[in-house]
Amino acid sequence: MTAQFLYGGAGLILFVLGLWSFLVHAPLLRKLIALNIMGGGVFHVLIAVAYRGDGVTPDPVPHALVLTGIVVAVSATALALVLGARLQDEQRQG
Amino acid sequence: MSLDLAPLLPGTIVLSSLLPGVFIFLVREENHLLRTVLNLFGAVLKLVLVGVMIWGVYLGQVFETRVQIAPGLELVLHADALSVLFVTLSTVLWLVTTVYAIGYLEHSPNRSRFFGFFSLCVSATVGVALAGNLLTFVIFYEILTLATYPLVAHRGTPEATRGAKIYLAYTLSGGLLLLVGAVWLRTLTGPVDFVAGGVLRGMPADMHRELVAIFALLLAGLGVKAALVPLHGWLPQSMVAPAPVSSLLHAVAVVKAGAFGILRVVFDVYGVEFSSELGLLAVLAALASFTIIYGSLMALTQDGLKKRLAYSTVSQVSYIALGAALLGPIATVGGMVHLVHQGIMKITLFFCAGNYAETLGVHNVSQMDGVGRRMPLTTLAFSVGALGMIGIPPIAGFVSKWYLGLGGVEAQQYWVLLVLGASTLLNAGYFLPILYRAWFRPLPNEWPHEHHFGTRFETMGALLWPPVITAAFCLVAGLFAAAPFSPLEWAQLIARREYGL
Amino acid sequence: MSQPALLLAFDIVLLTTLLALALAAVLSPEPRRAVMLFIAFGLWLSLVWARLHAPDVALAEAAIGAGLGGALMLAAARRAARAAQRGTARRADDGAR
Amino acid sequence: MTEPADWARSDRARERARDLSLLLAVLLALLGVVLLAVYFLALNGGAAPRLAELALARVPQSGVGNPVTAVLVNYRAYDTLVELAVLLAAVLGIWSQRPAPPGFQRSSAVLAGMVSWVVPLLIVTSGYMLWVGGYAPGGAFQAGALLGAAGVIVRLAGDPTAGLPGEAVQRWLLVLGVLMFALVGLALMLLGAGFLTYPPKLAKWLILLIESAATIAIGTALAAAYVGGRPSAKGQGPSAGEASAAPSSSSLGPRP
Amino acid sequence: MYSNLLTDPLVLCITLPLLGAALTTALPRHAVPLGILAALATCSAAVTLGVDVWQHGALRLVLGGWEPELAIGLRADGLAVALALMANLVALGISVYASGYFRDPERMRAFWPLWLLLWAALNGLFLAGDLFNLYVMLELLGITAAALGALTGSREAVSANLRYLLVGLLGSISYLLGVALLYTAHGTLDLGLVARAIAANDRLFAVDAAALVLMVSGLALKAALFPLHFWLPPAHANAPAPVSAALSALVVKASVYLIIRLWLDLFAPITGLAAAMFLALLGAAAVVWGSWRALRAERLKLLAAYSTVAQIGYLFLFLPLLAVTPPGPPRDNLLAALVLMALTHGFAKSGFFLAAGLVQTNAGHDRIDDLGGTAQRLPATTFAIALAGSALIGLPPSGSFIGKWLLMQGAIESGQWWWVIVVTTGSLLASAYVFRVLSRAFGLEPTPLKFVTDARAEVPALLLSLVAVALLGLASGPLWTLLALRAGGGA
Repeated sequence: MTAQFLYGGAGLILFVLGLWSFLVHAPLLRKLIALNIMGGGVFHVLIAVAYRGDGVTPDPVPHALVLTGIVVAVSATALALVLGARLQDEQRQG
Repeated sequence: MSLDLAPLLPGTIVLSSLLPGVFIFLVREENHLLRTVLNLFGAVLKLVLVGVMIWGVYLGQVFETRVQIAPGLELVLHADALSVLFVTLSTVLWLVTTVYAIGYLEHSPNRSRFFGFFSLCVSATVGVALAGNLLTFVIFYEILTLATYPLVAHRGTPEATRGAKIYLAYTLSGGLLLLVGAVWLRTLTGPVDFVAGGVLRGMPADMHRELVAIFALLLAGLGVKAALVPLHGWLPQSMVAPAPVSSLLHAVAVVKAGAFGILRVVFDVYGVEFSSELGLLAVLAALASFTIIYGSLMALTQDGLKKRLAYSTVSQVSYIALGAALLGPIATVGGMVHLVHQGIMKITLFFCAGNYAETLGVHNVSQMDGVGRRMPLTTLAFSVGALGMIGIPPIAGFVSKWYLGLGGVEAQQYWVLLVLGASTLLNAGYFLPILYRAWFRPLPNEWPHEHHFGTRFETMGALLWPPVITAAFCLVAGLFAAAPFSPLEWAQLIARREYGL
Repeated sequence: MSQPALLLAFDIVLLTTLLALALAAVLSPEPRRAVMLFIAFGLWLSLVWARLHAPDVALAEAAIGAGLGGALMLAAARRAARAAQRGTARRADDGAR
Repeated sequence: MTEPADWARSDRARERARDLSLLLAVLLALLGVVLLAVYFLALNGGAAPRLAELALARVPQSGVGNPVTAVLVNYRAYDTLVELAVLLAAVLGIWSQRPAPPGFQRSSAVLAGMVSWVVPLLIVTSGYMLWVGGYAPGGAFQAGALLGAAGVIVRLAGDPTAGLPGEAVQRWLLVLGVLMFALVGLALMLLGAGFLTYPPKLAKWLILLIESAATIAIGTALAAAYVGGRPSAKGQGPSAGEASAAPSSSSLGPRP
Repeated sequence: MYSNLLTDPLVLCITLPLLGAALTTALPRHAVPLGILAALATCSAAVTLGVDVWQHGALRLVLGGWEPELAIGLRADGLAVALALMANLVALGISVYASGYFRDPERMRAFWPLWLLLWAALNGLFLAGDLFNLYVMLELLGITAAALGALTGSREAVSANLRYLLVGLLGSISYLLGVALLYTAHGTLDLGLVARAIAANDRLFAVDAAALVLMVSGLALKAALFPLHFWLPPAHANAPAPVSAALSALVVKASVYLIIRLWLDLFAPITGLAAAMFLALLGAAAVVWGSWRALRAERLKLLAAYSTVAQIGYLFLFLPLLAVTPPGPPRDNLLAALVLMALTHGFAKSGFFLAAGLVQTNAGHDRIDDLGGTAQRLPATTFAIALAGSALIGLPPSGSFIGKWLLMQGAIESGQWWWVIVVTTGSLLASAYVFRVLSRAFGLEPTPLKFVTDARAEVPALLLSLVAVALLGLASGPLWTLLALRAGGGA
């Protein structure tokens, strides 16, 4: 329970930290890092909830959710980066 | 007519102009013939259907189309005596106006668009007339606004666009007030249909304040279209529209829909006696009287012929409201019958004004010297309409004024006679000089913009015969006021039902 | 020190490092450095998840989240740096003229 | 909510942005505290084993030994199908934006030499990962990620296509996961078992089929995402798909 | 086990567009016919689903044959089916329009698979019965929407849609944290089971409330509820016309649907009047502000986009009324009116955008002040704009007229008369912005010879607008029957 709370709590702090950074930093890359850290925080909460002590098999359902979430996050990041690059190209030409 | 078709008839009457209207939009611009056929087909079909309906109502048949939109919200089209009065008026005048418009718009652009909206406009008017409850009324009332907007804007000139915008601003705001009033009323009463004698009499006393507020909202909403002062500002502005549209606006559709709505609310929602108890009639009477005088005064100062007619409409339509505002069957008859009489007289005047403008380029009263000798038939029709408006017997207008006056006496509101008298003097003041100029002043050397149509008459047939026919109506309605099926007879029928006599 | 306490201390060190890496990544204004820190954060995160008996997710995070995501961001950071460099160079050119 | 502090130019604006971000920090710290409290409450009052016991109990019937894989491709296979669609969407979105940018300059012989044995190793490991995912940590995602990583290394080593085949083939590889997943699911539905309801006897093999397809699709998608643009006909490896991909080159090249 | 034909359409609604997307990706040269085929197939699946639900009541399907808490459930009740039907019909119209819209073959190829994926995500969202599955669907929707919105590649489009993408990600992460909290507290992800757990366990009120706030604010961001709407106008205004139509009419609507779903189904025991009032106030601000900005907009598509902000606002005005109305016909009326307005807006706004797109391609721009000639040359298009516009204003006989009528009725009945003022103000502003456009169509241009100029583009726009105006306004009764089909009732 302590470990669950500790790890999950760290996840929540990551979420808030990422949110703050997303709101105050303008550059695309920083926003993306912030979003990924937020996402990492939420995943962290899920992994912590799945954890049931060292001798016990953890809950596989949150693990699967996080796996899915990771792929989704990287897809979105990739698309955002290309859009940003496109914008940069336009700016350079314009 | 078999019984099971009866529920379809009111809906069919609305559709008989709506569907041709929709097809007219699709007609290619240069296909003059098909468009004309569609137009006349719709108009004649509707006339036949209305004839069937009059006969049925006379025999005591009930015609009602009910469509459920949603639970508790019903679209009701119902033919009672009052709706038959208005439906007949608009159907007959639509046929005449269609013929006139076909002639008037010869060679002008965007005819498919014009006639499409023209048909929608009449469908909406008929819907307003047949509406069996407030929801249905509001629906068609708003559709009427939408369908007339393109007609007002039709010419496409900056003034037309501006006039249309003003028209829209007034009518849409009014429509919104009407809507709020209708919704509010609905929360108090639940779903109710129009019933002769009203439906609100039994409401508990603690709701009376709310009912007064609702009446104010409804009246404001209807007053815009009925051009009650101070809500009349759009009417003179929308004079930029082509003459058939002006005729439609003033005599058949828009203004009349407003006045008709006031009749409906006073007689079939609140009930005339209950309205009187609430003190609403006094307010309405004051507003109507003020509008009558104000409109006439404004008409006096106008040089533009159509503008003068427009202010005359402001004044004359309020006779209808005045009739509704006086407690007693005789005044009611006066108001109801004026609904028809004002329509046929005013449409005659507008047709004639259009003829002067089209044939001679005459737009102003000051240019009208001697038009009577150049265009005798038109000017004759114009004279009939104008004298009727003043209230000279035996023309229709006299009948209305007579009943209104009697009604005032019956209600012991003697000031009504004063209002009528003043109005008559003012009517004479702005119409007689026109007649004098037209008949007795010498012809000018040159007309502003003369146009020869190559017919043996003074102008094109399609333009000439409609005003002549409607002028004849004015005379017939006055001369044979006591005949069966005359407007007066119907109005008396309505009044009897309303007062339960 | 008892074993649970030791474990707790271990956990706290793990998490403190994680949070520090995240904070550093978030606060770094220089793109390349920020991305490097982010990759480090992701790798550390997968370490933490391995500690929580989530080896599947840890693998995926290391390979996809930190690895590929990091590689993508790194490329973007490099491009941004190049663009900035070119920008300053052009400005320098303009100045020289 | 404030808009992101954007593009503050003047000093005063910067100062204001700083104040704002501090304020925001305080507010968000409060949010954090609330979230922590709520989380504590949820952990203590919550339905403790959650789905763990049930999920673990059903693993033997799922056709795989690894519980996480069981969740991914069996209990919650539908999520995974959609997730593959997300990956596909991202790649398509990237392709819609621009043609692939040129790679980096050719690398040294040392790197090339290294690539020549690292990449096969990655591919073999990927296959192993896929196979082992049935009963131990690993599975389609990890395997796909390794394939993608191989692509990244190839591109870093100087091949701008990241070792991917030509456009036509690449398109098929990309959709392989979604296609296989959906077709197997629908076939099961048509056969009467229900959408993505594996009959226990076939479960293992169907899952392996789906996972293999998913691995290839994920690997291709990740590598394609790293390439960062529509594959161009020129400079492509001598793949079979090149000829059929040619018509697409009509509107390629940098836009004016 | 035998095939349950009844629930097959439920699956097909989602898998058919996915298959279509896969095939159009793999065979780009046949993208148009394949895409149209997939569109038709998907739409028929949705219609079949509608018929099934109509006949047999709400449907529920647990995938994989596992226990409901372990597996993912799909469900189709009246609310879901109503929105799904609207979305599929609109999407079919958009597909037909799009098949002739893109001139550049490369863009055409990029459009179809993304569009079908978006469609799949929409259907998936409407029919989902699982909290995490909803998250994945939301992400699929957000990514495809942003990618499609940026399809033109213009600077404005890319930057607006990049912002949209980031904002959408923020929203979904917030939503996901809510889901994580709910899973922590209640140990399941199935919508129905979580709802039951929330109702049963009031000790966890704080957790549920926090989850509600996180999820609803994440979704409100995606739904562009004032003041979180800032990203919407540029993103919707700069996308290609068929995409704008889909974004405004459908994508935003999906988030609103989720909010309503969560609010009324999942969190019903803990949502109070105060919270509802707060959202409704934001909605009211959206109505006024969105309409005002639409009135001031210089470009036609920007006007339409701001109008979306306003129209979304109306939907939130229902929440406090629903909060104080006990179950019974008045509440059914309110719910139906809410859905009716959402549906009408879906049809009307898509029609509006499609027509606006045609104006734009014909005129080469969409500056409202210079549109006169074009609008007059294309009577059918202008007509579609007029029809859609009157539905946006809420004029009869459009569905939104009935919706507004019932909204005002509910407001007066529950004593919250101030919403009437909001509705009337919004309607007035809406008429001002709609007629600001329409008045340009009456000029001195030469008369158009035909009503319809470009059938493939104009007919979908006209039909969609017509549905909004005539069908939904005059025959909305079936909606009440449909909405009465709740989960638990029926099969």
